[in-house]
Amino acid sequence: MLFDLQVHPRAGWTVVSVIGELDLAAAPRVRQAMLQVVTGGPGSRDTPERGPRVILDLGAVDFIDSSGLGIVLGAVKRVRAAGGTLRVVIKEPQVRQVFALTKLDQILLLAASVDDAVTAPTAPGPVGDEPRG
Amino acid sequence: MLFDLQVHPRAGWTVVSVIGELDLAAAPRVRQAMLQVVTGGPGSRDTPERGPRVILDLGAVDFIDSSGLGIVLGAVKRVRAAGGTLRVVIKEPQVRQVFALTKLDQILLLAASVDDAVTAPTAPGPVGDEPRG
Amino acid sequence: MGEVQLEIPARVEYLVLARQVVAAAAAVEPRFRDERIDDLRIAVSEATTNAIEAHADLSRDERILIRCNLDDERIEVEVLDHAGGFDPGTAGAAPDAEAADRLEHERGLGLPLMKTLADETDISSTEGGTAVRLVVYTPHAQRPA
Amino acid sequence: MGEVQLEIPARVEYLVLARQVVAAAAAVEPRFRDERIDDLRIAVSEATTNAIEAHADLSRDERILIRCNLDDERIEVEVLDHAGGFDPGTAGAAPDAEAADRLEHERGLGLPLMKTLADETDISSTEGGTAVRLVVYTPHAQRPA
Ligand SMILES: Nc1ncnc2c1ncn2[C@@H]1O[C@H](COP(=O)(O)OP(=O)(O)O)[C@@H](O)[C@H]1O
Ligand SMILES: Nc1ncnc2c1ncn2[C@@H]1O[C@H](COP(=O)(O)OP(=O)(O)O)[C@@H](O)[C@H]1O
Repeated sequence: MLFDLQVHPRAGWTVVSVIGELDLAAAPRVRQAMLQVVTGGPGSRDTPERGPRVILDLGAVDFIDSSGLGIVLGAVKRVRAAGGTLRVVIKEPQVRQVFALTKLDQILLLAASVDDAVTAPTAPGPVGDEPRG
Repeated sequence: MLFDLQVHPRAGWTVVSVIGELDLAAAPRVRQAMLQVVTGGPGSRDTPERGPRVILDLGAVDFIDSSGLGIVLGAVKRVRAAGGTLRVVIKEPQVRQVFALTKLDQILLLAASVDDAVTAPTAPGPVGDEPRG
Repeated sequence: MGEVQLEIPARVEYLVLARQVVAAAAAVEPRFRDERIDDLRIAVSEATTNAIEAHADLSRDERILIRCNLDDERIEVEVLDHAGGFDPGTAGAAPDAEAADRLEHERGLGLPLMKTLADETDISSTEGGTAVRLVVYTPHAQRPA
Repeated sequence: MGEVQLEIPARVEYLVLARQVVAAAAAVEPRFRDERIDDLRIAVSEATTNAIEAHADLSRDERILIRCNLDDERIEVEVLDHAGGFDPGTAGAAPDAEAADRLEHERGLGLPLMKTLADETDISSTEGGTAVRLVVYTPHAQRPA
Protein backbone atom coordinates (compact mmCIF):
# COMPACT_ATOMS: atom_id res chain seq x y z
CA MET A 1 0.00 0.00 0.00
CA LEU A 2 1.08 3.54 0.66
CA PHE A 3 3.83 2.59 3.07
CA ASP A 4 7.32 1.21 2.66
CA LEU A 5 10.56 1.03 4.61
CA GLN A 6 14.17 0.55 3.54
CA VAL A 7 17.42 0.24 5.49
CA HIS A 8 20.79 0.90 3.86
CA PRO A 9 24.31 1.99 4.86
CA ARG A 10 25.67 5.39 3.85
CA ALA A 11 29.07 6.85 4.71
CA GLY A 12 29.27 5.27 8.15
CA TRP A 13 25.60 5.85 8.94
CA THR A 14 22.64 3.49 8.84
CA VAL A 15 19.82 5.15 6.92
CA VAL A 16 16.27 4.06 7.69
CA SER A 17 14.06 5.47 4.92
CA VAL A 18 10.33 5.61 5.49
CA ILE A 19 7.95 6.16 2.57
CA GLY A 20 4.30 7.10 2.96
CA GLU A 21 2.12 8.01 5.92
CA LEU A 22 3.56 7.51 9.37
CA ASP A 23 0.56 6.81 11.59
CA LEU A 24 -0.47 4.12 14.07
CA ALA A 25 -0.80 1.59 11.25
CA ALA A 26 2.80 2.14 10.11
CA ALA A 27 4.29 2.57 13.59
CA PRO A 28 5.07 -1.08 14.44
CA ARG A 29 7.22 -1.62 11.34
CA VAL A 30 9.24 1.53 11.89
CA ARG A 31 9.67 0.81 15.59
CA GLN A 32 10.88 -2.71 14.77
CA ALA A 33 13.37 -1.46 12.18
CA MET A 34 14.79 1.17 14.53
CA LEU A 35 15.13 -1.41 17.28
CA GLN A 36 17.07 -3.74 15.01
CA VAL A 37 19.39 -0.98 13.88
CA VAL A 38 20.12 0.11 17.44
CA THR A 39 20.59 -3.35 18.93
CA GLY A 40 22.88 -4.35 16.09
CA GLY A 41 20.63 -6.85 14.40
CA PRO A 42 20.63 -7.17 10.63
CA GLY A 43 20.74 -3.71 9.15
CA SER A 44 23.05 -2.33 11.79
CA ARG A 45 26.45 -1.18 10.53
CA ASP A 46 27.91 0.29 13.63
CA THR A 47 31.23 -0.10 15.29
CA PRO A 48 30.58 -0.82 18.96
CA GLU A 49 33.03 1.79 20.24
CA ARG A 50 31.10 4.82 19.04
CA GLY A 51 27.50 3.59 19.23
CA PRO A 52 24.96 3.54 16.44
CA ARG A 53 24.91 6.41 13.96
CA VAL A 54 21.43 6.46 12.50
CA ILE A 55 19.60 8.67 10.00
CA LEU A 56 15.84 8.35 10.14
CA ASP A 57 14.92 9.52 6.66
CA LEU A 58 11.36 10.89 6.62
CA GLY A 59 11.95 12.78 3.37
CA ALA A 60 9.29 10.70 1.61
CA VAL A 61 6.83 10.86 4.51
CA ASP A 62 3.93 13.11 3.57
CA PHE A 63 1.93 12.66 6.75
CA ILE A 64 2.87 12.20 10.36
CA ASP A 65 0.79 12.37 13.52
CA SER A 66 1.50 11.79 17.20
CA SER A 67 1.87 8.03 16.69
CA GLY A 68 4.69 8.74 14.27
CA LEU A 69 6.25 11.31 16.59
CA GLY A 70 6.18 8.70 19.37
CA ILE A 71 8.29 6.46 17.15
CA VAL A 72 10.80 9.23 16.57
CA LEU A 73 11.00 10.00 20.30
CA GLY A 74 11.47 6.34 21.15
CA ALA A 75 14.21 6.08 18.55
CA VAL A 76 16.07 9.12 19.89
CA LYS A 77 15.97 7.71 23.39
CA ARG A 78 17.17 4.28 22.35
CA VAL A 79 19.99 5.58 20.15
CA ARG A 80 21.21 7.94 22.86
CA ALA A 81 21.01 5.23 25.51
CA ALA A 82 23.32 3.17 23.29
CA GLY A 83 25.75 6.09 23.09
CA GLY A 84 24.88 6.83 19.47
CA THR A 85 23.61 9.67 17.29
CA LEU A 86 20.28 10.07 15.51
CA ARG A 87 19.56 12.56 12.76
CA VAL A 88 16.19 13.01 11.09
CA VAL A 89 15.50 14.04 7.49
CA ILE A 90 12.29 15.98 6.83
CA LYS A 91 10.96 17.57 3.64
CA GLU A 92 7.18 18.03 3.69
CA PRO A 93 5.77 21.21 5.27
CA GLN A 94 3.08 19.22 7.09
CA VAL A 95 5.73 17.08 8.75
CA ARG A 96 7.91 20.07 9.59
CA GLN A 97 4.94 21.82 11.17
CA VAL A 98 4.20 18.89 13.46
CA PHE A 99 7.83 18.70 14.61
CA ALA A 100 7.74 22.44 15.35
CA LEU A 101 4.41 22.39 17.20
CA THR A 102 5.61 19.62 19.48
CA LYS A 103 9.07 21.21 19.89
CA LEU A 104 10.80 18.11 18.63
CA ASP A 105 12.72 20.39 16.27
CA GLN A 106 14.54 21.71 19.36
CA ILE A 107 15.95 18.40 20.53
CA LEU A 108 16.83 16.84 17.21
CA LEU A 109 19.08 17.61 14.30
CA LEU A 110 16.59 17.97 11.43
CA ALA A 111 18.15 17.94 7.96
CA ALA A 112 16.54 18.65 4.58
CA SER A 113 18.16 15.65 2.87
CA VAL A 114 20.19 12.54 3.65
CA ASP A 115 23.21 14.32 2.15
CA ASP A 116 22.78 17.20 4.58
CA ALA A 117 22.30 14.79 7.48
CA VAL A 118 25.56 12.99 6.64
CA THR A 119 27.60 16.16 6.28
CA ALA A 120 26.06 18.23 9.10
CA PRO A 121 28.63 19.33 11.69
CA THR A 122 28.51 17.55 14.98
CA ALA A 123 27.11 19.87 17.62
CA PRO A 124 24.44 22.07 16.06
CA GLY A 125 23.22 23.88 19.15
CA PRO A 126 22.67 23.77 22.87
CA VAL A 127 20.04 21.03 22.81
CA GLY A 128 21.26 19.09 19.80
CA ASP A 129 21.59 15.36 20.20
CA GLU A 130 25.08 15.42 18.90
CA PRO A 131 27.51 15.54 21.82
CA ARG A 132 26.11 12.41 23.40
CA GLY A 133 27.94 9.76 21.30
CA MET B 1 -9.93 21.36 -6.84
CA LEU B 2 -8.80 18.42 -8.88
CA PHE B 3 -10.19 19.72 -12.14
CA ASP B 4 -9.05 22.33 -14.62
CA LEU B 5 -9.57 23.25 -18.27
CA GLN B 6 -7.46 25.25 -20.73
CA VAL B 7 -8.05 26.28 -24.35
CA HIS B 8 -5.16 27.28 -26.59
CA PRO B 9 -4.28 27.37 -30.31
CA ARG B 10 -1.68 25.03 -31.78
CA ALA B 11 -0.62 24.75 -35.41
CA GLY B 12 -4.06 25.47 -36.84
CA TRP B 13 -5.89 23.43 -34.20
CA THR B 14 -7.77 24.50 -31.11
CA VAL B 15 -6.58 22.41 -28.18
CA VAL B 16 -8.97 21.92 -25.25
CA SER B 17 -6.91 20.45 -22.39
CA VAL B 18 -8.74 18.83 -19.51
CA ILE B 19 -6.93 18.12 -16.25
CA GLY B 20 -8.27 15.84 -13.52
CA GLU B 21 -11.28 13.57 -13.28
CA LEU B 22 -13.89 13.77 -16.02
CA ASP B 23 -17.15 12.82 -14.35
CA LEU B 24 -20.64 14.30 -14.02
CA ALA B 25 -19.26 17.10 -11.83
CA ALA B 26 -16.75 18.19 -14.49
CA ALA B 27 -19.00 17.54 -17.49
CA PRO B 28 -20.76 20.94 -17.73
CA ARG B 29 -17.52 22.92 -17.98
CA VAL B 30 -16.07 20.69 -20.67
CA ARG B 31 -19.35 20.67 -22.63
CA GLN B 32 -19.47 24.46 -22.46
CA ALA B 33 -15.87 24.85 -23.64
CA MET B 34 -16.39 22.45 -26.57
CA LEU B 35 -19.56 24.29 -27.57
CA GLN B 36 -17.72 27.62 -27.62
CA VAL B 37 -14.91 26.22 -29.68
CA VAL B 38 -17.27 24.71 -32.23
CA THR B 39 -19.63 27.68 -32.54
CA GLY B 40 -16.71 30.06 -32.91
CA GLY B 41 -17.02 31.87 -29.63
CA PRO B 42 -13.92 33.02 -27.76
CA GLY B 43 -11.35 30.28 -27.93
CA SER B 44 -12.24 29.27 -31.48
CA ARG B 45 -9.44 29.77 -34.05
CA ASP B 46 -11.02 28.27 -37.10
CA THR B 47 -11.32 29.48 -40.60
CA PRO B 48 -14.97 29.10 -41.62
CA GLU B 49 -14.24 27.36 -44.91
CA ARG B 50 -12.84 24.16 -43.41
CA GLY B 51 -14.78 23.88 -40.16
CA PRO B 52 -13.37 23.63 -36.65
CA ARG B 53 -10.22 21.56 -36.11
CA VAL B 54 -10.27 20.57 -32.46
CA ILE B 55 -8.02 18.47 -30.24
CA LEU B 56 -9.66 17.34 -27.02
CA ASP B 57 -6.61 16.73 -24.87
CA LEU B 58 -7.41 14.19 -22.13
CA GLY B 59 -3.72 13.43 -21.55
CA ALA B 60 -3.97 14.72 -17.98
CA VAL B 61 -7.31 13.02 -17.28
CA ASP B 62 -6.76 10.16 -14.87
CA PHE B 63 -10.39 9.12 -14.55
CA ILE B 64 -13.30 9.06 -16.96
CA ASP B 65 -16.70 7.43 -16.71
CA SER B 66 -19.79 7.38 -18.91
CA SER B 67 -20.58 11.02 -18.12
CA GLY B 68 -17.19 11.97 -19.55
CA LEU B 69 -17.67 9.70 -22.56
CA GLY B 70 -21.01 11.40 -23.20
CA ILE B 71 -19.14 14.70 -23.46
CA VAL B 72 -16.71 13.25 -25.97
CA LEU B 73 -19.54 11.79 -28.06
CA GLY B 74 -21.42 15.08 -28.02
CA ALA B 75 -18.26 16.91 -29.08
CA VAL B 76 -17.62 14.54 -31.99
CA LYS B 77 -21.15 15.00 -33.22
CA ARG B 78 -21.05 18.76 -32.98
CA VAL B 79 -17.66 19.11 -34.64
CA ARG B 80 -18.67 16.82 -37.49
CA ALA B 81 -21.99 18.63 -37.95
CA ALA B 82 -19.96 21.82 -38.38
CA GLY B 83 -17.84 20.11 -41.03
CA GLY B 84 -14.80 19.94 -38.77
CA THR B 85 -12.38 17.41 -37.32
CA LEU B 86 -11.95 16.22 -33.71
CA ARG B 87 -8.96 14.31 -32.40
CA VAL B 88 -8.64 13.04 -28.84
CA VAL B 89 -5.46 12.66 -26.78
CA ILE B 90 -5.39 9.87 -24.19
CA LYS B 91 -2.58 8.67 -21.92
CA GLU B 92 -3.87 6.87 -18.82
CA PRO B 93 -4.59 3.12 -19.08
CA GLN B 94 -7.88 3.53 -17.19
CA VAL B 95 -9.07 6.07 -19.75
CA ARG B 96 -7.89 3.96 -22.68
CA GLN B 97 -9.72 0.93 -21.29
CA VAL B 98 -13.02 2.81 -21.06
CA PHE B 99 -12.71 4.04 -24.66
CA ALA B 100 -12.01 0.48 -25.78
CA LEU B 101 -14.85 -1.13 -23.80
CA THR B 102 -17.36 1.30 -25.27
CA LYS B 103 -15.85 1.03 -28.78
CA LEU B 104 -15.24 4.75 -28.95
CA ASP B 105 -11.71 3.92 -30.01
CA GLN B 106 -13.19 2.71 -33.31
CA ILE B 107 -14.85 5.95 -34.30
CA LEU B 108 -12.25 8.43 -33.15
CA LEU B 109 -8.65 9.20 -33.85
CA LEU B 110 -6.99 8.64 -30.47
CA ALA B 111 -3.47 10.01 -30.16
CA ALA B 112 -0.93 9.53 -27.37
CA SER B 113 0.07 13.22 -27.25
CA VAL B 114 -0.98 16.60 -28.63
CA ASP B 115 2.07 16.43 -30.93
CA ASP B 116 0.89 13.13 -32.35
CA ALA B 117 -2.63 14.48 -32.76
CA VAL B 118 -1.36 17.50 -34.72
CA THR B 119 0.85 15.46 -37.04
CA ALA B 120 -1.38 12.41 -37.53
CA PRO B 121 -2.22 11.80 -41.20
CA THR B 122 -5.73 12.65 -42.24
CA ALA B 123 -7.67 9.43 -42.85
CA PRO B 124 -6.53 6.82 -40.35
CA GLY B 125 -8.99 4.08 -41.17
CA PRO B 126 -12.43 3.13 -42.36
CA VAL B 127 -14.32 4.60 -39.41
CA GLY B 128 -12.02 7.50 -38.61
CA ASP B 129 -13.62 10.88 -38.21
CA GLU B 130 -11.20 12.40 -40.63
CA PRO B 131 -12.75 12.53 -44.09
CA ARG B 132 -15.80 14.50 -42.96
CA GLY B 133 -14.33 18.04 -43.03
CA MET C 1 -12.95 -8.49 7.25
CA GLY C 2 -14.66 -5.17 7.62
CA GLU C 3 -17.45 -2.99 6.50
CA VAL C 4 -17.12 0.64 5.53
CA GLN C 5 -20.13 2.90 5.07
CA LEU C 6 -20.22 6.29 3.46
CA GLU C 7 -23.22 8.58 3.37
CA ILE C 8 -23.10 11.59 1.05
CA PRO C 9 -25.47 14.29 -0.14
CA ALA C 10 -26.94 13.47 -3.56
CA ARG C 11 -24.73 16.05 -5.28
CA VAL C 12 -22.12 15.75 -8.01
CA GLU C 13 -19.37 17.30 -5.88
CA TYR C 14 -19.36 14.16 -3.76
CA LEU C 15 -18.77 11.70 -6.61
CA VAL C 16 -15.02 11.97 -6.20
CA LEU C 17 -15.41 11.09 -2.52
CA ALA C 18 -17.45 7.97 -3.30
CA ARG C 19 -14.72 6.77 -5.67
CA GLN C 20 -11.93 7.54 -3.22
CA VAL C 21 -13.57 5.72 -0.34
CA VAL C 22 -14.23 2.60 -2.34
CA ALA C 23 -10.70 2.60 -3.76
CA ALA C 24 -9.18 3.13 -0.33
CA ALA C 25 -11.40 0.48 1.25
CA ALA C 26 -10.37 -2.02 -1.44
CA ALA C 27 -6.71 -1.11 -0.96
CA VAL C 28 -6.93 -2.29 2.65
CA GLU C 29 -6.89 -5.80 1.20
CA PRO C 30 -3.48 -6.14 -0.47
CA ARG C 31 -4.70 -8.86 -2.80
CA PHE C 32 -6.69 -6.49 -4.98
CA ARG C 33 -4.69 -5.46 -7.99
CA ASP C 34 -4.82 -1.83 -9.12
CA GLU C 35 -6.65 -2.68 -12.35
CA ARG C 36 -9.48 -4.29 -10.44
CA ILE C 37 -9.70 -1.34 -8.09
CA ASP C 38 -9.92 0.87 -11.19
CA ASP C 39 -12.76 -1.28 -12.52
CA LEU C 40 -14.56 -0.94 -9.22
CA ARG C 41 -14.01 2.84 -9.11
CA ILE C 42 -15.68 3.23 -12.49
CA ALA C 43 -18.57 0.90 -11.65
CA VAL C 44 -19.19 2.72 -8.37
CA SER C 45 -18.93 6.08 -10.13
CA GLU C 46 -21.62 4.95 -12.60
CA ALA C 47 -23.96 3.71 -9.91
CA THR C 48 -23.50 6.81 -7.78
CA THR C 49 -23.90 9.11 -10.80
CA ASN C 50 -27.23 7.45 -11.59
CA ALA C 51 -28.34 7.80 -7.98
CA ILE C 52 -27.43 11.50 -7.96
CA GLU C 53 -29.19 12.09 -11.29
CA ALA C 54 -32.29 10.27 -10.07
CA HIS C 55 -32.42 12.49 -7.00
CA ALA C 56 -31.89 15.61 -9.12
CA ASP C 57 -34.87 14.66 -11.27
CA LEU C 58 -36.97 14.66 -8.12
CA SER C 59 -35.34 17.83 -6.86
CA ARG C 60 -35.32 16.22 -3.46
CA ASP C 61 -32.20 16.76 -1.42
CA GLU C 62 -31.70 13.30 -0.08
CA ARG C 63 -28.70 11.19 0.74
CA ILE C 64 -26.94 8.27 -0.84
CA LEU C 65 -25.48 5.41 1.12
CA ILE C 66 -22.45 3.48 -0.10
CA ARG C 67 -21.58 0.31 1.75
CA CYS C 68 -18.38 -1.66 1.16
CA ASN C 69 -17.96 -5.17 2.39
CA LEU C 70 -14.51 -6.58 2.10
CA ASP C 71 -13.07 -10.00 2.68
CA ASP C 72 -9.97 -11.62 1.26
CA GLU C 73 -11.90 -13.05 -1.69
CA ARG C 74 -13.93 -10.12 -2.88
CA ILE C 75 -15.23 -6.65 -2.33
CA GLU C 76 -18.93 -5.99 -2.47
CA VAL C 77 -20.22 -2.45 -2.81
CA GLU C 78 -23.84 -1.43 -2.45
CA VAL C 79 -25.09 1.95 -3.63
CA LEU C 80 -28.48 2.82 -2.16
CA ASP C 81 -30.67 5.77 -3.08
CA HIS C 82 -34.16 6.96 -2.19
CA ALA C 83 -35.15 8.29 -5.57
CA GLY C 84 -38.05 7.08 -7.72
CA GLY C 85 -36.56 3.85 -9.04
CA PHE C 86 -36.65 2.46 -12.59
CA ASP C 87 -37.03 -0.78 -14.48
CA PRO C 88 -33.57 -2.31 -14.73
CA GLY C 89 -34.90 -4.82 -17.27
CA THR C 90 -35.59 -2.23 -19.94
CA ALA C 91 -33.01 0.46 -19.11
CA GLY C 92 -29.46 -0.09 -20.22
CA ALA C 93 -30.18 -2.98 -22.56
CA ALA C 94 -26.54 -2.83 -23.52
CA PRO C 95 -26.11 -0.87 -26.72
CA ASP C 96 -23.57 -3.34 -28.03
CA ALA C 97 -23.67 -1.03 -30.94
CA GLU C 98 -21.76 -1.30 -34.11
CA ALA C 99 -19.20 1.43 -34.35
CA ALA C 100 -21.40 3.27 -36.81
CA ASP C 101 -24.30 3.39 -34.32
CA ARG C 102 -22.06 4.49 -31.50
CA LEU C 103 -22.55 8.15 -32.07
CA GLU C 104 -26.26 7.87 -31.46
CA HIS C 105 -25.75 6.77 -27.86
CA GLU C 106 -24.59 9.84 -26.04
CA ARG C 107 -26.35 8.59 -22.93
CA GLY C 108 -27.10 5.09 -21.68
CA LEU C 109 -23.45 4.04 -21.46
CA GLY C 110 -23.47 3.85 -17.65
CA LEU C 111 -25.29 0.60 -16.91
CA PRO C 112 -23.52 -1.39 -19.68
CA LEU C 113 -20.11 -0.15 -18.51
CA MET C 114 -20.94 -0.99 -14.90
CA LYS C 115 -22.01 -4.51 -15.86
CA THR C 116 -18.89 -5.03 -17.95
CA LEU C 117 -16.48 -3.91 -15.22
CA ALA C 118 -17.96 -5.57 -12.13
CA ASP C 119 -17.85 -9.35 -11.81
CA GLU C 120 -21.41 -9.33 -10.51
CA THR C 121 -24.11 -6.67 -10.74
CA ASP C 122 -27.54 -6.84 -9.12
CA ILE C 123 -30.02 -4.03 -9.31
CA SER C 124 -33.19 -4.01 -7.28
CA SER C 125 -35.39 -1.00 -7.69
CA THR C 126 -38.76 0.05 -6.29
CA GLU C 127 -40.61 3.34 -6.20
CA GLY C 128 -38.90 3.96 -2.88
CA GLY C 129 -35.39 3.75 -4.27
CA THR C 130 -32.72 1.64 -5.88
CA ALA C 131 -30.03 -0.69 -4.57
CA VAL C 132 -27.14 -1.51 -6.88
CA ARG C 133 -24.86 -4.32 -5.70
CA LEU C 134 -21.45 -4.62 -7.33
CA VAL C 135 -18.97 -7.41 -6.64
CA VAL C 136 -15.33 -7.63 -7.70
CA TYR C 137 -13.26 -10.72 -6.90
CA THR C 138 -9.59 -10.93 -6.01
CA PRO C 139 -7.51 -12.61 -8.71
CA HIS C 140 -7.33 -15.97 -6.95
CA ALA C 141 -10.77 -16.19 -5.43
CA GLN C 142 -12.97 -19.10 -6.43
CA ARG C 143 -15.88 -17.47 -8.17
CA PRO C 144 -19.34 -19.00 -7.93
CA ALA C 145 -20.10 -20.73 -11.21
CA MET D 1 -23.99 22.67 2.61
CA GLY D 2 -23.78 18.99 3.21
CA GLU D 3 -23.07 16.27 5.63
CA VAL D 4 -20.81 13.31 5.00
CA GLN D 5 -20.73 10.30 7.26
CA LEU D 6 -18.16 7.55 7.33
CA GLU D 7 -18.37 4.42 9.41
CA ILE D 8 -15.25 2.26 9.72
CA PRO D 9 -14.13 -0.78 11.70
CA ALA D 10 -12.06 0.20 14.76
CA ARG D 11 -8.83 -0.94 13.09
CA VAL D 12 -5.64 0.90 12.21
CA GLU D 13 -5.86 0.02 8.50
CA TYR D 14 -8.81 2.38 8.21
CA LEU D 15 -7.05 5.47 9.61
CA VAL D 16 -5.91 6.50 6.15
CA LEU D 17 -9.51 6.31 4.95
CA ALA D 18 -10.74 8.58 7.75
CA ARG D 19 -8.13 11.17 6.81
CA GLN D 20 -8.90 10.94 3.11
CA VAL D 21 -12.63 11.33 3.56
CA VAL D 22 -12.30 14.37 5.77
CA ALA D 23 -9.78 16.00 3.44
CA ALA D 24 -11.94 15.28 0.39
CA ALA D 25 -15.08 16.52 2.14
CA ALA D 26 -13.31 19.75 3.09
CA ALA D 27 -12.01 20.15 -0.46
CA VAL D 28 -15.62 20.32 -1.70
CA GLU D 29 -15.64 23.84 -0.26
CA PRO D 30 -13.06 25.76 -2.31
CA ARG D 31 -12.50 28.31 0.43
CA PHE D 32 -10.53 25.92 2.62
CA ARG D 33 -6.84 26.39 2.09
CA ASP D 34 -4.62 23.33 1.92
CA GLU D 35 -2.85 24.16 5.19
CA ARG D 36 -6.13 24.16 7.08
CA ILE D 37 -7.13 20.89 5.48
CA ASP D 38 -3.76 19.51 6.63
CA ASP D 39 -4.47 20.72 10.17
CA LEU D 40 -7.84 19.01 10.07
CA ARG D 41 -6.35 15.77 8.70
CA ILE D 42 -3.95 15.58 11.62
CA ALA D 43 -6.59 16.44 14.23
CA VAL D 44 -8.96 13.82 12.82
CA SER D 45 -6.15 11.29 12.67
CA GLU D 46 -5.44 11.89 16.37
CA ALA D 47 -9.09 11.56 17.38
CA THR D 48 -9.59 8.43 15.28
CA THR D 49 -6.33 6.89 16.52
CA ASN D 50 -7.50 7.37 20.11
CA ALA D 51 -10.87 5.83 19.29
CA ILE D 52 -9.20 2.82 17.67
CA GLU D 53 -6.81 2.39 20.60
CA ALA D 54 -9.67 2.64 23.08
CA HIS D 55 -11.53 -0.12 21.26
CA ALA D 56 -8.40 -2.25 21.10
CA ASP D 57 -8.02 -1.99 24.86
CA LEU D 58 -11.49 -3.49 25.15
CA SER D 59 -10.79 -6.02 22.44
CA ARG D 60 -14.29 -5.34 21.20
CA ASP D 61 -14.66 -5.17 17.47
CA GLU D 62 -16.86 -2.16 17.20
CA ARG D 63 -17.22 0.65 14.75
CA ILE D 64 -16.27 4.29 14.64
CA LEU D 65 -18.45 6.97 13.12
CA ILE D 66 -16.97 10.08 11.55
CA ARG D 67 -19.37 12.86 10.65
CA CYS D 68 -18.38 15.93 8.64
CA ASN D 69 -20.56 18.98 8.48
CA LEU D 70 -19.53 21.58 5.99
CA ASP D 71 -20.72 25.07 5.25
CA ASP D 72 -18.93 27.99 3.64
CA GLU D 73 -17.66 29.24 7.00
CA ARG D 74 -16.33 26.12 8.62
CA ILE D 75 -16.04 22.39 8.71
CA GLU D 76 -17.07 20.48 11.78
CA VAL D 77 -15.98 16.88 12.24
CA GLU D 78 -17.25 14.56 14.94
CA VAL D 79 -15.48 11.32 15.80
CA LEU D 80 -17.69 8.96 17.79
CA ASP D 81 -16.66 5.72 19.44
CA HIS D 82 -18.29 3.16 21.73
CA ALA D 83 -15.29 2.37 23.88
CA GLY D 84 -14.98 2.91 27.62
CA GLY D 85 -14.47 6.65 27.70
CA PHE D 86 -11.98 8.68 29.76
CA ASP D 87 -11.68 11.90 31.69
CA PRO D 88 -10.73 14.61 29.19
CA GLY D 89 -9.97 16.96 32.08
CA THR D 90 -7.00 14.98 33.34
CA ALA D 91 -5.79 13.30 30.14
CA GLY D 92 -3.70 15.32 27.75
CA ALA D 93 -3.02 18.21 30.09
CA ALA D 94 -0.77 19.64 27.42
CA PRO D 95 2.84 18.72 28.07
CA ASP D 96 3.96 22.18 27.04
CA ALA D 97 7.26 20.79 28.03
CA GLU D 98 10.58 22.45 27.97
CA ALA D 99 12.73 20.97 25.29
CA ALA D 100 14.67 19.07 27.92
CA ASP D 101 11.51 17.31 29.18
CA ARG D 102 10.37 16.50 25.71
CA LEU D 103 11.99 13.11 25.57
CA GLU D 104 9.98 11.90 28.53
CA HIS D 105 6.69 12.25 26.64
CA GLU D 106 6.69 9.48 24.11
CA ARG D 107 2.91 9.24 24.43
CA GLY D 108 0.29 11.83 25.26
CA LEU D 109 1.08 14.05 22.28
CA GLY D 110 -2.25 13.35 20.57
CA LEU D 111 -4.74 15.46 22.49
CA PRO D 112 -2.44 18.53 22.73
CA LEU D 113 -1.71 18.38 19.00
CA MET D 114 -5.40 18.02 18.20
CA LYS D 115 -6.26 21.03 20.36
CA THR D 116 -3.50 23.11 18.79
CA LEU D 117 -4.52 22.35 15.22
CA ALA D 118 -8.31 22.62 15.39
CA ASP D 119 -9.91 26.02 15.99
CA GLU D 120 -12.34 24.40 18.42
CA THR D 121 -12.19 21.06 20.24
CA ASP D 122 -14.92 19.62 22.45
CA ILE D 123 -14.66 16.22 24.03
CA SER D 124 -17.56 14.60 25.77
CA SER D 125 -16.94 11.16 27.17
CA THR D 126 -19.02 8.67 29.14
CA GLU D 127 -18.60 5.00 29.92
CA GLY D 128 -20.58 4.31 26.77
CA GLY D 129 -18.16 6.09 24.49
CA THR D 130 -16.54 9.33 23.43
CA ALA D 131 -17.49 12.13 21.06
CA VAL D 132 -14.74 14.44 19.85
CA ARG D 133 -15.92 17.52 17.97
CA LEU D 134 -13.36 19.42 15.91
CA VAL D 135 -14.03 22.68 14.10
CA VAL D 136 -11.85 24.43 11.53
CA TYR D 137 -12.88 27.80 10.08
CA THR D 138 -12.34 29.12 6.56
CA PRO D 139 -9.87 32.00 6.44
CA HIS D 140 -12.50 34.72 6.19
CA ALA D 141 -15.17 33.33 8.47
CA GLN D 142 -16.20 35.40 11.47
CA ARG D 143 -15.23 33.27 14.41
CA PRO D 144 -17.28 33.34 17.58
CA ALA D 145 -15.40 35.43 20.12
N1 LIG E 1 -30.54 4.66 -9.37
C1 LIG E 1 -31.41 4.96 -10.37
N2 LIG E 1 -32.62 5.50 -10.11
C2 LIG E 1 -33.50 5.80 -11.09
N3 LIG E 1 -33.25 5.56 -12.39
C3 LIG E 1 -32.07 5.01 -12.75
C4 LIG E 1 -31.10 4.67 -11.76
N4 LIG E 1 -30.03 4.12 -12.40
C5 LIG E 1 -30.32 4.14 -13.70
N5 LIG E 1 -31.55 4.65 -13.93
C6 LIG E 1 -32.23 4.83 -15.24
O1 LIG E 1 -31.56 4.07 -16.20
C7 LIG E 1 -31.16 4.89 -17.30
C8 LIG E 1 -29.89 4.38 -17.94
O2 LIG E 1 -28.79 4.62 -17.07
P1 LIG E 1 -27.31 4.66 -17.64
O3 LIG E 1 -27.07 3.43 -18.46
O4 LIG E 1 -26.39 4.88 -16.51
O5 LIG E 1 -27.27 5.89 -18.64
P2 LIG E 1 -27.54 7.43 -18.39
O6 LIG E 1 -27.38 7.68 -16.92
O7 LIG E 1 -26.51 8.09 -19.22
O8 LIG E 1 -28.95 7.67 -18.88
C9 LIG E 1 -31.08 6.27 -16.72
O9 LIG E 1 -31.27 7.27 -17.68
C10 LIG E 1 -32.21 6.26 -15.69
O10 LIG E 1 -33.43 6.54 -16.31
N1 LIG F 1 -11.63 8.17 22.51
C1 LIG F 1 -11.01 7.83 23.67
N2 LIG F 1 -11.52 6.82 24.45
C2 LIG F 1 -10.90 6.48 25.61
N3 LIG F 1 -9.77 7.08 26.06
C3 LIG F 1 -9.23 8.08 25.34
C4 LIG F 1 -9.82 8.51 24.12
N4 LIG F 1 -9.06 9.53 23.63
C5 LIG F 1 -8.05 9.73 24.50
N5 LIG F 1 -8.14 8.86 25.54
C6 LIG F 1 -7.23 8.76 26.70
O1 LIG F 1 -6.42 9.92 26.75
C7 LIG F 1 -5.04 9.57 26.73
C8 LIG F 1 -4.20 10.62 26.07
O2 LIG F 1 -4.44 10.62 24.68
P1 LIG F 1 -3.39 11.24 23.67
O3 LIG F 1 -3.06 12.61 24.10
O4 LIG F 1 -3.94 11.14 22.27
O5 LIG F 1 -2.08 10.38 23.80
P2 LIG F 1 -1.83 8.83 23.58
O6 LIG F 1 -2.93 8.32 22.69
O7 LIG F 1 -0.49 8.77 22.94
O8 LIG F 1 -1.84 8.22 24.94
C9 LIG F 1 -5.00 8.20 26.07
O9 LIG F 1 -3.90 7.46 26.46
C10 LIG F 1 -6.30 7.58 26.55
O10 LIG F 1 -6.14 7.01 27.84
